[in-house]
Amino acid sequence: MRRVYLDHAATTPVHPEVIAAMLPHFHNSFGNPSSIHSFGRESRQAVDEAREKVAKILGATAREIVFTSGGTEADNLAIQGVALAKKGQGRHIITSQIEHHAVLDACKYLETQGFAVTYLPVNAEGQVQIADVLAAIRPDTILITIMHANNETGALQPIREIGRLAKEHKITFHTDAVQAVGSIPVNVDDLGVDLLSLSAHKFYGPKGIGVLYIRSGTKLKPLYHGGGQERKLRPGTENHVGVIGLAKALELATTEMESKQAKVRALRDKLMGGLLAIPEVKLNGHPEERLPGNVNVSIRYVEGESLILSLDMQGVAVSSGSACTSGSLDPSHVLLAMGLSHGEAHGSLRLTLGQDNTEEDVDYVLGILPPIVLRLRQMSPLYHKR
Amino acid sequence: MRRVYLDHAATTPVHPEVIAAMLPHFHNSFGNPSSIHSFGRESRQAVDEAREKVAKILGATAREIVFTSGGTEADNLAIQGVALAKKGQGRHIITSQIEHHAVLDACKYLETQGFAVTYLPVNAEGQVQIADVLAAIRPDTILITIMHANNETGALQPIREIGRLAKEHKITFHTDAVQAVGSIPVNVDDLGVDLLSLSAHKFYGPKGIGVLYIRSGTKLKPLYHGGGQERKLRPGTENHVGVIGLAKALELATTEMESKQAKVRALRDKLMGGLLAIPEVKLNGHPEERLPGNVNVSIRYVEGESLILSLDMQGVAVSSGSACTSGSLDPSHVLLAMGLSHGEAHGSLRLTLGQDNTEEDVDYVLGILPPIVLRLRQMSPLYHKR
Amino acid sequence: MNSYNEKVMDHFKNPRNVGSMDDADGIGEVGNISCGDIMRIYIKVDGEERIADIKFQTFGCGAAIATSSMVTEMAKGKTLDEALVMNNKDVATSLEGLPPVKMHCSNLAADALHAAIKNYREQKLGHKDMSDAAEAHTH
Amino acid sequence: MNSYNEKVMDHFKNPRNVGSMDDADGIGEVGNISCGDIMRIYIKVDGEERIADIKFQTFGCGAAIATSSMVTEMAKGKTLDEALVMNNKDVATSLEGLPPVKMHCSNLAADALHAAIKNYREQKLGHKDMSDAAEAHTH
Ligand SMILES: Cc1ncc(COP(=O)(O)O)c(C=O)c1O
Ligand SMILES: Cc1ncc(COP(=O)(O)O)c(C=O)c1O
Repeated sequence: MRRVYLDHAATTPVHPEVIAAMLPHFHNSFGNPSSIHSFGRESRQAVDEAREKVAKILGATAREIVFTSGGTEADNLAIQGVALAKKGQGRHIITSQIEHHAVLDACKYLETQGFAVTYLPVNAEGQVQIADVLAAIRPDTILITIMHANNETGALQPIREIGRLAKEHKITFHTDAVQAVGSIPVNVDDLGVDLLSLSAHKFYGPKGIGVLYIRSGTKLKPLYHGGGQERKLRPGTENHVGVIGLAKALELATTEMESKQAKVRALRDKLMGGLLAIPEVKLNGHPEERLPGNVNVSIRYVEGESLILSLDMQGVAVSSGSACTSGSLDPSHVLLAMGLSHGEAHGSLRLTLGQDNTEEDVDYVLGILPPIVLRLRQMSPLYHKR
Repeated sequence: MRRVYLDHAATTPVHPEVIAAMLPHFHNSFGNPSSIHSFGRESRQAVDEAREKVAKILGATAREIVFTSGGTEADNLAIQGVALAKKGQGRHIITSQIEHHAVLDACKYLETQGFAVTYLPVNAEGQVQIADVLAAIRPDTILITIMHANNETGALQPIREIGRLAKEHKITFHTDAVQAVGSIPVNVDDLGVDLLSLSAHKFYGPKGIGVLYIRSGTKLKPLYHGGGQERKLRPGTENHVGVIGLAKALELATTEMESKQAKVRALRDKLMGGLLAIPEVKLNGHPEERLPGNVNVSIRYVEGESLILSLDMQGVAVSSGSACTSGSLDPSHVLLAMGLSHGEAHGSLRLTLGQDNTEEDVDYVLGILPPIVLRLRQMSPLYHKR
Repeated sequence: MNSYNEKVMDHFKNPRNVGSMDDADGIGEVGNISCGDIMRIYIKVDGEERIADIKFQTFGCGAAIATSSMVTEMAKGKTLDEALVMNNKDVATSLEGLPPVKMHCSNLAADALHAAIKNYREQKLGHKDMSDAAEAHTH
Repeated sequence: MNSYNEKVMDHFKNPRNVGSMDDADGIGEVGNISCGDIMRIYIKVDGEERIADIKFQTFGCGAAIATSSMVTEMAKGKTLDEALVMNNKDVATSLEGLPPVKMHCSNLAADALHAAIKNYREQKLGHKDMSDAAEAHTH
């Protein structure tokens, strides 16, 4: 059976060149980077080179790059770390209703610790409004954290504008760029961010490794303590293989990014067009200001998990904002924040393309989806009631 | 040049069979374990199997295994997690002066948060005394955290006895078994621990992955927040490749452990004997109650970093408790806690053998070390003053 | 979500007794859109108060569809009293288990069946007419 | 620790002027055992107050040995006043740099040289005898 992977926002396969870059470091250059003998120095050098590479691509300096175990840890280190460091100055944080759970739940935790959090709404296209950010700023605001691109709808947020605002008001600004990095150009100065999270497994790197960019001068306390690695901000023996893999993956993703992403975008537009041609299917998120690989649609009268399972039976991997895919009772907080009804949210489908997808993949999906939708609709009491 | 790696306590090369077990999951079975399509289910199954395997080896159940990014995170999650969960019941913690910095620094951090910590002394062999533990227990003691085997001297600690004491007094008991797991049998019920940390890279697994065992019923709060993975105790997309590697490495290390470790111990005893035959060299730590691969000696009149560098120039990788290897001014807190003088501590050398070391390796080291020691001694003003 | 077993997947792939009935003797509907599961069951009852025919329509996840399918198979030929004894747990057991998170939220098919039986009995007693009953949501 | 550059490693591998002097005109010692670095420098001074010969003994890390070696090379042939102008930073610069953590703790060789010169001058003035001077620790 043909297998078509259209869930690149969830995770990506590790690129063969990334595997090749990592392999020698498992068994041959395996030293602990903190050891002073040659085995250690080889690893240290590899980590240093990787750090330089990552810094350069993001427009940062090597000292500003802290490796973490992934996006969730980077987000928590940024948010809790700033809160810990600046709680003497104020206890108000601004975020949005559409953040990833790593940001939302870190903020909710801080609410239990005496912080106040404003969760900004979004418009129908899933975008934070700059006027809302401005209105939310208080004298005691210590942190703004707004994601760069949403993981469900791919909707791009006005990071540059928020960056300018944050600077004007001297508020630390973090962006969760986990979905953006590797898909669109990301430069920390251009964006005006103080903190930025990324995660390798979203751009053909390994899982379990990420980065928190920390602009020099930003006040931040570590969440855990130990051997002093990563300038004490993130101690523990360095996962040097992961670091090497992350740097290689970032390099590959950002080399000729424009032409690679133009290809992805063209496929995406074809897929989007085909999906919207199915009756009673509507697009979620902004039609243009979205990640090049993202399509998110609501398919009326059917439920997302059934769609996923039906597609999966024919080899196609996608995801949904349906509650039934998460184990909670409420469907996607992102789609609800955009004003979708529960029915529309339960019937949402996210298809995220990657660099290996082909025109045939898209044709295949557009071929099998309509009969699946029809079959599920015919089974649906809502379809008959309409 | 011959290269002899005698720093297995710092880290180990990933076993070729472990690499082979991980490889297919980078690019083929790469799905996000939280995805419900077949790519995700394959990864979920691999993670579940790995978790079962680890649980079985430790004598635990799968639900009690939480994967972390390594030993440092496991230690911090255990210590800070219990402190957060139980601070209403008491704010006193018992640990020892010879813990790894991951434990010590987590405890020091908690001291800044209103907790009181007792740092137990050790005897001249580097072992915590059970009477000291008993004497330190207070009505408000919520946690005892004592390591299983010390990372510098390999000295084994009386974990079973402490476990019994902790149970009697209904105090949560954590052990940092990062050095023990893979070298000696570790069973959580046998030890009577509620929490146990381990790290794959110490037993021929990959870096950046570890486990916190959490006995069911143990109260613990997470340090960071997000997608709900690992029963919400350690969220973030699972590093499934790391998890698979950890489980495979643990399986390999514990299969025929006794015969493998007997071989290591025999080599170690030969090495130890040879080193102690050099004039004015003394053993640090307990002569028998130590990890099978560990030798730690103090070589009078010379300084550890110079020894490491000199050995490194001839291809031999070892480590030292000298301050000059850590960037701090004080030499190893472990050796000082054992009552060594600054001179002895600065002149310490740790040689830790692994499964791939051979008799030739030992002969080579015993051949090159005496002239190195002699040369450095002749350069040393202390040697001439003696 | 944990994955479904083969039996569940079989009922999801090939649901038994899908459809509606123009001349149903009883119709039951449970669930609501905000939870993401709506199940409607139609029954035809014979002279011995046995379920002679049964159909379902379901909007929902794999578990919702599979349990709906399963309950129709289990109910067919049973007397109404026998059918009323069956509960959601029995349905899950007949499917050889459901993932834990699905046990609560999508395992409502027996409730839908019970609602259909109730609707049938109420009609017989002349308390209600059918169109009303079909709207009676539980859950 | 970051790693040492080639020049440092060269001085560590082949230290210049190692040894002691029975007939030294001045001896200086700095450092102490608790810090892990002790450097002792012996000088022979000629009639023009130039350093005619110099030797060192060092207990310490790579940086301690390399800076000791370097300072002896730099000092040889210099007048005492010229030698007194040299500082620890100059020694590190001549070695083309040291890892940051070593700049403070193990970079004391110029101090040892200065101590030796001081010891020589004190002896000349008859203030102290040599055995005392050798014990005069700084740092
Ligand atoms: C926007 C966003 N933030 C954070 C994360 C968490 O990253 P990780 O899975 O590396 O912990 C993800 C992906 O899971 C994401 O999409
Ligand atoms: C005893 C002990 N505890 C904790 C750690 C930290 O583990 P990791 O390096 O995986 O963070 C180490 C090793 O570095 C160790 O030896």
